[in-house]
Amino acid sequence: MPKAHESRRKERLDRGVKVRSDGVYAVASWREMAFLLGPRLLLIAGLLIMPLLLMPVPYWQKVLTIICIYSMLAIGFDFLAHYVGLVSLGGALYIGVGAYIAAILNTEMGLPLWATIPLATVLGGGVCTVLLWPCLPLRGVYFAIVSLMFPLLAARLIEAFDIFGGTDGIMGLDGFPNRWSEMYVLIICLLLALFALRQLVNEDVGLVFRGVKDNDQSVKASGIDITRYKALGVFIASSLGCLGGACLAHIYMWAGISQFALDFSIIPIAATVVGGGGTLAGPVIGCLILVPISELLRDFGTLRIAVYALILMAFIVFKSEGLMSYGARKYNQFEHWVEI
Amino acid sequence: MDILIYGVINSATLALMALGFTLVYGVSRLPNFAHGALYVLAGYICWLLLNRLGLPYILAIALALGLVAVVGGAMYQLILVRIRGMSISEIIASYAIGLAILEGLRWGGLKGGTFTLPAFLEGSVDIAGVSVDFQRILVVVLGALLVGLLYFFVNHTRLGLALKGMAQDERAALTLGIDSDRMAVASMALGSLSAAIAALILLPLGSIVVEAGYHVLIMAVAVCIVGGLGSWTGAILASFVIGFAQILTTAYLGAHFQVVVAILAIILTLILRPSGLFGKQKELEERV
Amino acid sequence: MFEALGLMVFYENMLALNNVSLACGDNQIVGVFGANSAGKSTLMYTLSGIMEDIAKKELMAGGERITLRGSINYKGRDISHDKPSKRAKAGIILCPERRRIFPESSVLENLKIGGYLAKPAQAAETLEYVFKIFPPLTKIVRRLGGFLSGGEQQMLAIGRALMAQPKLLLLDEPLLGLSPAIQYWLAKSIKEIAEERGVAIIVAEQYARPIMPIIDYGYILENGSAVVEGDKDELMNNPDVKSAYFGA
Amino acid sequence: AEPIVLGCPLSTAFLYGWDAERAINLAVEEINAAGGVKVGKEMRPLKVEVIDTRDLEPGVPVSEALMGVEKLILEKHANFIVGGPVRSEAALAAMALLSKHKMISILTTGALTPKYHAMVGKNPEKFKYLFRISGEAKWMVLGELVPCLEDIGKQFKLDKLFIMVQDVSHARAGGGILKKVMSKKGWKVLADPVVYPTGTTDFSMGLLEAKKNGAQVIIIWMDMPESAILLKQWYDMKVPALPFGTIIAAAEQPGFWKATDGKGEYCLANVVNAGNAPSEATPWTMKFVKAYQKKYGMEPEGYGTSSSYMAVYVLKDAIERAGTINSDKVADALKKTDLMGVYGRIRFDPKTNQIIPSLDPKEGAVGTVFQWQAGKRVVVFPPKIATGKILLPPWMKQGK
Amino acid sequence: MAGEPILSVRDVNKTFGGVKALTEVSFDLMPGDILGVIGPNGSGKTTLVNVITGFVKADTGQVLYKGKNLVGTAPHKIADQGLTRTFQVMRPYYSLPAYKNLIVPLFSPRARRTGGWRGGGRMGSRDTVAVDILEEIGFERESYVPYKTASSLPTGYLKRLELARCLALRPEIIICDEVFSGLSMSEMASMVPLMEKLQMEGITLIMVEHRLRELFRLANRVMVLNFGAKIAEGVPVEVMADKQVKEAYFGSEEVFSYV
Ligand SMILES: Nc1ncnc2c1ncn2[C@@H]1O[C@H](COP(=O)(O)OP(=O)(O)OP(=O)(O)O)[C@@H](O)[C@H]1O
Ligand SMILES: Nc1ncnc2c1ncn2[C@@H]1O[C@H](COP(=O)(O)OP(=O)(O)OP(=O)(O)O)[C@@H](O)[C@H]1O
Ligand SMILES: [Mg+2]
Ligand SMILES: [Mg+2]
Repeated sequence: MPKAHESRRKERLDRGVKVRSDGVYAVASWREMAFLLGPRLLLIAGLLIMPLLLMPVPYWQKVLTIICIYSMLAIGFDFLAHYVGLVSLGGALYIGVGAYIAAILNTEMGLPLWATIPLATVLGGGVCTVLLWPCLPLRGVYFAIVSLMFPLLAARLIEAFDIFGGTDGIMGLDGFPNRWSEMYVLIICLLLALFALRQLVNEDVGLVFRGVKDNDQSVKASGIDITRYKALGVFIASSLGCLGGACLAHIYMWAGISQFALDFSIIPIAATVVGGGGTLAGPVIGCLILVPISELLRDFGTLRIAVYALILMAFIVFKSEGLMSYGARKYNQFEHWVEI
Repeated sequence: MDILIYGVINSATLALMALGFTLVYGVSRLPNFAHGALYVLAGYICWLLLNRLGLPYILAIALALGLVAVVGGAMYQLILVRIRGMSISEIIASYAIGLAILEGLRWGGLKGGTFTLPAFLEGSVDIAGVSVDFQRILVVVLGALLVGLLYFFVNHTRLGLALKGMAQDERAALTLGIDSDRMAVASMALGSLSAAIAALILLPLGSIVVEAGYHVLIMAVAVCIVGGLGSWTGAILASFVIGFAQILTTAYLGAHFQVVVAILAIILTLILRPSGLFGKQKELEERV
Repeated sequence: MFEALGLMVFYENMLALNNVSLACGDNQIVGVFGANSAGKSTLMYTLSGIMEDIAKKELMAGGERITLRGSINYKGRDISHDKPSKRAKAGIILCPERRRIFPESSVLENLKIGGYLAKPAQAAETLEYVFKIFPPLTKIVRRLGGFLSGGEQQMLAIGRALMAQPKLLLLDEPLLGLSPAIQYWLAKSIKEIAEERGVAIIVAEQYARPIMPIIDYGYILENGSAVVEGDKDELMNNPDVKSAYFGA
Repeated sequence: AEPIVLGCPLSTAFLYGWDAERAINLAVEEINAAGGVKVGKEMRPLKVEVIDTRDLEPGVPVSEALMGVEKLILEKHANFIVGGPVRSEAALAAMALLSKHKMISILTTGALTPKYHAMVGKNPEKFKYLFRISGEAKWMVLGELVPCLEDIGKQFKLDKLFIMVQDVSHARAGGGILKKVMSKKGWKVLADPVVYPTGTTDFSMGLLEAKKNGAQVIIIWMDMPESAILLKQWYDMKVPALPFGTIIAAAEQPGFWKATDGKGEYCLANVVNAGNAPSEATPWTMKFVKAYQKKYGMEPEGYGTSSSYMAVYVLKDAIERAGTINSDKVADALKKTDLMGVYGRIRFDPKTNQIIPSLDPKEGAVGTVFQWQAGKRVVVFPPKIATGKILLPPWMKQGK
Repeated sequence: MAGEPILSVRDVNKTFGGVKALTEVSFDLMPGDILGVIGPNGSGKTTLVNVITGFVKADTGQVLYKGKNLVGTAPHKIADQGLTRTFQVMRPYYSLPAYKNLIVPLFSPRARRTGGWRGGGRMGSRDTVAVDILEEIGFERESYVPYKTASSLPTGYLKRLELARCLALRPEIIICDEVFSGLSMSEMASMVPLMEKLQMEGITLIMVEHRLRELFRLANRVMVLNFGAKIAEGVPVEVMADKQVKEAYFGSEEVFSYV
């Protein structure tokens, strides 16, 4: 005997605007436009205004810049993992390479900060791509582990051969002229990266990336060279990381082997998981949550990391799909009970 | 000669460290990044039982093993079960658990290098002119024994086979009456048990420090992957590759290249054999 | 002995099974026929409980919402909410669509894993039986499941399901990718299995021709509803069925 | 009155973190109990803000420590930074940041790198706020270790040295220098330093080699806890050589005896600043050791203990002399510090802001070498403050 | 059209660690032909397809496509030259909607160069072209099916999607590995005209099949493999009459008459 509630089920319906905007239908009214653009504008405006709001608490402005750096890594990771199918645990490699290139260009060759950052982004992306090239045929965990090894190796090499300042690192980089430039460079880069990637994955090229992730054999059968696409993906992700690394180096006016540290690999992934993989914006939200939590917990002293880990776990367990996926669904869909 | 002997010992050590991780991953595709934490936890529990409660060593060992197995099982039952199959979330969640355990221990007082366990056997012998202490010989012997046991378990027992099935295709396993959740709990408990066994054999040689957790994790992951997922022969061979790579560099290149060479060995092996020494995953995935 | 009443399955808002009822007696062979996306696989998953599992996982990952309604009775017990492994223990074994072989295990190991629920003696006996109905398997016992050819995998999948000592065997498109000779043998063996081993069998197929002659009762699914049902002769004589499934 | 905030960026989960934390708290308690610090006419209490920088943990980037420092400055409104960052690399990295904020910082533990004060010396204007009150590696090797070894050599007629170091840069570099210097002094250094990666648990191969080559003194330059195992193995193998743990060795801790089950007997170790083990360096030394023991129930542990304690007093002294907490003024006052402290006369090098070391507490800051004897740490060097004599393990004497 | 063969396979051998999957297989394929390949399970049909399309490298032997040897060429380069295939074990992009599955081949260098399916890939939106192809192949345009995620599509549609992927590339040769299995009789009946139409358009086809009736209606030549070796080749009727074939493929008269 079916129980009373058994004759009902929860129905989920896309909101009208959503359906119309997914098709080619015109979206007319302001309300509908606002519905579609609202979240995006909120994110953009929020990030742009945030530094001003945080003016009374300069330390939190600093935290914001760090958030941006982690976000950069995180969207790179998300893109690579969920659109290209390469799970890279080597975020630290990108940060380190970016930081060192910026540091060398700045201290040895005397290039100004405005030149070193873009150069480090592009060159760094290139260097990382070349390094990872032989590993591109690897799949799944195998790629993940090899990419995890690279930053460890880089740090050890610098240490063993005592190059690039050895364990002391490179000191005496130019700092940003002021904290505003520091913050806005990062925020604007982050927003640009975010929306450019969004656009990319929705284009036809983006579909090829997703095809590579889903089923590379079929992509081959369609006459497309998967290695090139994988390399391109790695280049994009690592450039983002290198950009972050270069900025980090200039913010602290120093580059050193600890920029290859494991944290740079793990935290962006955690942020992606918390925020929701495959959404690109999710990782940013994840960083916006995780990094401040970690800062707030500083007062716990040694216990901090343990508490942090517990909070992280709670997020993963209770919203396993990720906040962004959950939020987007709630935003775009109605749910209600219907009789069967 | 000493290179040979200490190479073998080093390799056995690595194999022991990796065993639990390999078991869990090979058998239920669950990357247990809390492996290192469980290792340290086992040592610490044993130390507490021994020094705070004053239990006899054997009893302390038995209790510690049991407790850690329970912790491992509970970890799956309470947390990981909710994200089963989402591998990135699994990595992060288990890493977070490990972090919570390790940093919790650190906060709880596990700091500095004063926590040690007594060796099972004191003294040493000379083998071909090289003196080796009994505990290290024990590492090799117990390591071999444990590997043998686990190999038998995985390949020739009903439970082991069921675990293997579940790892490869959970839905297919379900249709055959294999209860995947229960199996995963079992494999986590077993994996934690082997982590604990490894800890209790190896820790008398060192001291119980939080950092060992991270070290053991990295080594375990490396051995497991280089060997090829789920392959026991591969894991053993990989321990030897990495173990000897380390000892040989120490002997001929200088020890500060040890880690460099080990990592290079890992990367190179994988570039040459993309699914590890004995893995077939790549070929299988690319079979059309 | 087995009865499903008013099964409904919603994938989100799409109705994939609409009020399907189906029964299967001891030793009976029941056929379920239907074109693409008629809902055959959905039905098989629902009967074996895999659907519950899929629904659970989807919910966890924030994907589609799958709603299941209806009841399934087996040997006088309501099993509609049992986990798949519990149903399997009770004897309901599914041989799923698209094979789902364990790719990293050898053929023999695949079969051994299949024998998880069997007693050792039963397992040994069934193993021999499997090799008897699928002679090609004997030559490839050591080969890894993932390297087998499509047809070999299909044989292995059915063999593996048999190893689990089914009392009710659910076969989803068992003929897919088999050569005519093996198809023919399989159809014969299905009959034999039902008769000699006392197993009730529900077969879902598109390709009705080899199966139709051996069934006791059959259903035709269309868009999720059972539109025609009847015993072998009734179905064979139904003109619509004939044209759709026998290319008359 | 408004308290003066001392910001302490420390890796509190590690010895070279909690040693400073405890010592700073002890000093601040004493000073506040005595009424506080006199700034101009006002008596202001001190307040300690500790932040965990985690910089000694593996896998944690230095930027984490730098964030901690910034948090102290920007959010906790620290007036002075005392303590860390602890890791050399982090301390170096923090220099730019600290001078950007014109923040006076006194390094009291960790960071041994000579590069630190070299950098200050090179850029005295920019880094004028940065001081270090604890020892640095170069002096420790040349000023303490080498003389102590020479002393041992003369006393027992030993001249065969074997060096084992940990695979970290300061240890490798230190081992190399030591080899060069001791060879020049006429010692036979038996091989290149043997390097062990952090976390090694087996030292038998190195010990065997030492034994084979007839080593008489083994220098152990390691800061990992596993060096306790080394001592155990040394004892079990009865290697006829005197073990000498230099610089931040596990052997400096009181807990070492237990960790080695007493097998660490005869091990020599360097505790960097006097006062970290009971001795009579200055009148203040035992007062400090006793106060510490009373508060924490054990003898001072890490090498940053006495220096961190003194840093607070030195700062107090400088503030009182400057009559303000303005960074520039206090920096100038600090430069003129001349105080008889726990570990000798405390003065800063006018160019490099580095504490001036000496073998005589009347002249400058002294370090201590002690030996484990029957479960106690007995100070054996420098002779001016020694409370006991160096003993050789029995199996060595028999060898002679 | 007695000209050059468009594809000719010469003495191809392939073993997988002791398993002889192909032994000395040779055949020629004329432009516009439909070649049927049949054989018992595990006889090497799919392996042959893999060798031709570069997914598996032949141990020895040659695969000549328009006179050029393809052995050793990467699969994507072979596909780029117009030699496409379906996968027996379907390999769609499971996370993409059915029609988006076709964007990938439509975006490929070949499709962009040649204009893709009926010249449509370059003009207009790829989405529309994709839906066109799907419609052609039996997805009702007005229904929701082309827009459903591939993972939720049933076997039959996935088989067709495989074929659609090949069409999108505007290939010269399509090798179909069991596209008919998984379709019901009536659906198969609707596919046959499509194949004929492709032939008319000048596309050469190799069809690996177990559904003989339909195959024989289409194919003008049939080749039989057994244990990796070719045992017969010729027009369907001849091959069916061959004794060896009967023995190896059908086993008994009973089965034969059943077919
Ligand atoms: N996970 C899912 N999400 C949404 N719709 C689904 C899902 N799985 C199946 N469907 C839909 O349910 C309907 C029935 O599918 P089902 O797989 O049962 O068909 P089938 O009869 O087995 O077809 P075939 O014979 O081709 O395998 C189809 O329209 C299919 O698209
Ligand atoms: N990569 C591989 N490694 C090992 N053996 C393989 C591999 N690929 C194929 N085989 C073996 O080669 C033989 C031929 O396989 P193939 O897939 O070509 O058969 P098929 O003729 O397509 O059969 P079916 O009709 O069942 O699809 C099979 O016995 C299979 O097990
Ligand atoms: Mg189906
Ligand atoms: Mg095939």
